[in-house]
Amino acid sequence: MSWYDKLLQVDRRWIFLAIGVAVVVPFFVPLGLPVIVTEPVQGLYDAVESIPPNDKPLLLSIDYAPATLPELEPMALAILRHAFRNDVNVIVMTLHPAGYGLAERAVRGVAEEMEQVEGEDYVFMGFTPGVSAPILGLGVAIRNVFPEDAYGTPLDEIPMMEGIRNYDDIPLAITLAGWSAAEAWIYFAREPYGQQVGAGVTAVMATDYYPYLDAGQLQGLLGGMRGAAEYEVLIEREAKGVKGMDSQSVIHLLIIVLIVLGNVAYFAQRSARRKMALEDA
Amino acid sequence: MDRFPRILLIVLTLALPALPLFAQVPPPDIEIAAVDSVAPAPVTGLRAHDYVDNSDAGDKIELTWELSADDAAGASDVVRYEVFRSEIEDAPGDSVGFALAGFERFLDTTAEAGTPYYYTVLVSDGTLLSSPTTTGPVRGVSNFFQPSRTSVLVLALVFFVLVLIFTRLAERGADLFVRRIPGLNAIEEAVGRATEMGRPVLYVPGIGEIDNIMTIASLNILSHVAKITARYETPLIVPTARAVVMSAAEEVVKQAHAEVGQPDTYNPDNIRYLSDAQFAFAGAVNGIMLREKPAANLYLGAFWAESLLLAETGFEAGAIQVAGTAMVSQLPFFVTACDYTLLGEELYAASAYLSKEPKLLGGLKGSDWMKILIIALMALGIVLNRLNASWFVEFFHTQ
Amino acid sequence: MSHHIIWTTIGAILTLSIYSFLYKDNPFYKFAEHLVVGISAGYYLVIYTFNFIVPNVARPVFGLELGGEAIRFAGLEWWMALIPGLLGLLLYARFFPKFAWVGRWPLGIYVGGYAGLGLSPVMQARVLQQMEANALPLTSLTNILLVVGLLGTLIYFFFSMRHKGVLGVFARIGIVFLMVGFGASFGYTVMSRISLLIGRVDFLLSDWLHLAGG
Amino acid sequence: MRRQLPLTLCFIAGVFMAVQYFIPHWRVQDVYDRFLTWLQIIFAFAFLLGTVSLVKVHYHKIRNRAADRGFSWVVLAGLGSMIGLGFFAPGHNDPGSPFDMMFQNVQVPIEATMFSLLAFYIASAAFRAFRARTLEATLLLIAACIVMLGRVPIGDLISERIPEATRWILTVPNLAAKRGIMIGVGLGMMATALKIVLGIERAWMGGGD
Repeated sequence: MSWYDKLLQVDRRWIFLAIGVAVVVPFFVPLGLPVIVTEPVQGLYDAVESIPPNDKPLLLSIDYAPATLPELEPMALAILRHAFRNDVNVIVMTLHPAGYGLAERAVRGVAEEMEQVEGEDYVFMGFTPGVSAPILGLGVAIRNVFPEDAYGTPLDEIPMMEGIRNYDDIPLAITLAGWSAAEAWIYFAREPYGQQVGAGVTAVMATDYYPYLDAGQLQGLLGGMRGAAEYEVLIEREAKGVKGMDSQSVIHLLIIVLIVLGNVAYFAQRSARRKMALEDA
Repeated sequence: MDRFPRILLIVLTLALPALPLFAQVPPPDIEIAAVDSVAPAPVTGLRAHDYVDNSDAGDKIELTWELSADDAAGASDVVRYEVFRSEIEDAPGDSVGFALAGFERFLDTTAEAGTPYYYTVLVSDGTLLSSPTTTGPVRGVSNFFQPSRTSVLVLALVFFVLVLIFTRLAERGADLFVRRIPGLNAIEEAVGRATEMGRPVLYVPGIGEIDNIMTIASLNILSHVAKITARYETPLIVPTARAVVMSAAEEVVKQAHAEVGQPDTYNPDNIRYLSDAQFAFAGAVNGIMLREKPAANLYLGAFWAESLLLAETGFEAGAIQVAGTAMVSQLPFFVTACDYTLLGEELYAASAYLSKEPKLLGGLKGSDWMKILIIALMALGIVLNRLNASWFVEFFHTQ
Repeated sequence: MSHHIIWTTIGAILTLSIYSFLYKDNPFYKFAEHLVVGISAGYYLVIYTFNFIVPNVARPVFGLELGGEAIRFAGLEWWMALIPGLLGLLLYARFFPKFAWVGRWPLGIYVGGYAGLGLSPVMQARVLQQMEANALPLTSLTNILLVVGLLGTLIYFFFSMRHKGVLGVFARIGIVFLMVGFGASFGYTVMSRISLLIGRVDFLLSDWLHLAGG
Repeated sequence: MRRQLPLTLCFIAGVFMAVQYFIPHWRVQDVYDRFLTWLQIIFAFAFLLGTVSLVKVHYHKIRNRAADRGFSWVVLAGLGSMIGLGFFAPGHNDPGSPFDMMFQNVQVPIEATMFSLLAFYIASAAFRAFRARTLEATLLLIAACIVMLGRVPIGDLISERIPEATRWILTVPNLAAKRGIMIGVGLGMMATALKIVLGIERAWMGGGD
């Protein structure tokens, strides 16, 4: 048995083990590699940065579910920290029922950390179903979609919501989603109402959103954990995103090596078999 | 030479009124104290008119005026223009907002359509107000058509007409040409190989529900594959992840056997429901690949993350693999692990080509000619832009 | 042991149960897999009920109150909550075979409404705006590549003519662009899955075991 | 009544929603606004149909003594406990309540871990199945490797060219290809929606009369 046959027959559990080791080791031996910021992330940061303090609020729609949590939660935390640091008011809502608990834990956690007051600096609207219908509805009147916040307080009794009627009073809406909700915000907030929209999506989706970014339909785009890491660098508060980049680097290298090794062994095996077939003939 | 500074001075003076346009807008709550105790001069030429925009329900009224004589000139102490709205003449009414010094425009977005309003503008220097300038009555007009969306309407109508014409033509039995997708040859070759080797064919119709258009397209292709395998008496294994898809697949395969005159060779045990759970399903299909050793694996339909697990095991088992899906994020894995892959729309085209169903053909042909129109419009846009004819691009501008 | 540690340990055990699938399918994995189906269905039911149906349907209809404001019995707002609520309930007719057809009424409104509201925004977002953004002056290599690449891709997915001659050339160009595009998707998808793993390992090491810097 | 009425309702709802986009008049927009809320309410009831189906499926499994009925009990127990905690426990869905803790510490870890399994499978497939057998697959794999390197810090360290090449791949070939797909898929979506509104496509009604 030649080397390539042996290599190609290796039990896949060895590969699983290699991945396991590659992800764990950087947690104990951090490489501290620098993260460089790219344009789509800078675009979203600038859009948030340009919102005047204590004025019209940022709308943050936390539309992700637990399945994409490690990619999207660091984005939510970074954006909330950025907004609260700048004294920008934030409306938090969700279009995914599982987003309820996740949005609540994100906004409450950051608000506590940065001493923000509910009702004055932020408001949590909770969940509303139907995706396109509520996104369109917010363009007519926020009160029609959310007559009250998640805890049953009527919007008219929330100081922060005074004079905030619809998209006309929202300088920027950001959606964080691991599913088509991000696209729905472009179709139903950006197109009919001209609302400025930014998006944070999983890396799986990110490449498909470049046409929207290029056509100016998105103010900025965060793609996956790397996008979150860049945002953390911009607000100078490094957290889980940046921390994950070391392991990410190591595993990417490992996977490239696996692809190259696999192909080399495969082609060596194929040419040897061809040679044998020729000799037999 | 001494004329130079004078020209510079004149230019600078002329440019001065334009400065506020470039300057940073000061935050409204920081008010500059008046430099004198004289009220600023009022605005002139105040006008109010209905405003048309993308959400115009008659709730927007635009005001324009000429700057106060004291704005950036004269006493140069204007801070802002206060705007008031009233439903009765000669009453100041309520404040609806303000515009900063240097601005000649205000947009009231809180009007009620059809109500007559009087607008009053007062110039403020931070302490004193000018005499009022009033205009009116003006009504917000609710429009019956959104002119900025004409291009959307036109293109949508053209597309719909195309789709409907082709659907009707197909219903009447017109011969609509659709080219043969190379992927179909690949599928037939794979099935042929399995027949030669005397081994079964595995057909996975994805894990989508029955109402997913990819699943429907897949069932059309399954019918074609089942006819070939029935003719050559090659076993066809169809594992499914949805009970409803399983019964639909049973119907399709049974029908195919009947159509080629081999109703007895239909084996219902080969159409199987494995599991609704994604990874459990993938694991069970992989089990079939290792135990029953199909020579051809066909993955056509809606696939999510399980695509990777299926294609890897199939490759390892040495089967010929053909895949097809419109799930873009799964296509890369199929392309690198399968012998041939139908990309995105090719799946639908293959299904329309095989089934000749009018509603499928109508959509396909309509989209095709729409693409030609899009290419033509884009080319025209490039040419006209080059000739500085901006009206064309503006017509398509919707924001 | 505090309350918090118990809950985190439950989360960690369930996480490890899922990873046990890497060795092979086993009852621990199956247990976690089935448990989450029930838990999530229950969670969604409660959130839908208290976050949406109670304030928007139940309280207007039974409590005569919407968003903190009183509404009139049999007034416009009351009907506007009652009618869609009843339509929604009609959907459940499908569980009674004799009346199943009644469920098609609300379904018709729902399917038609959603189909109709998407038409124009999709045309605007996916066709018009993209067309406009791609009508670029052919003055730089990037612009030329963008125009040619889009042309090639559109022609690759053009089925009304055979891919011969010029059409064939463009279709070949199209496939090159498509493959590079899919390559980018591939790289990003790999990145995505690995991030998820990193997130879970971070949970196990930092939040549960407190081993690697909080 | 059985087929014609739902098709008519579908047609009216679809045409109204499509046409209102071009009519900004407040009378039309008022109806539109109310109709959006109706759609949301029907959507909510439709979503919860799934819960009833779930109970039905597992109830049948248990009653028919299916081989893996033990796990059906697990599903129903999970559902029952959440309903119990959500509806009847004090402070039912406040942060930190038992209901919330069940979500945060049972649902979240399981769902989040499920897809991270794929990191392992991708690595294994990278070695055993991703082959540069054709020109297309070769191009794809080369682009993929560049992007994989270019999006992690270690790529910047190896060479500045790698992130630059990644940026180029994303904003030129990837952009053109994805835009082409986007237009094609968009047309397909619109054709399907049109066929639904006009009653040409009526699969949503299911079988029967």
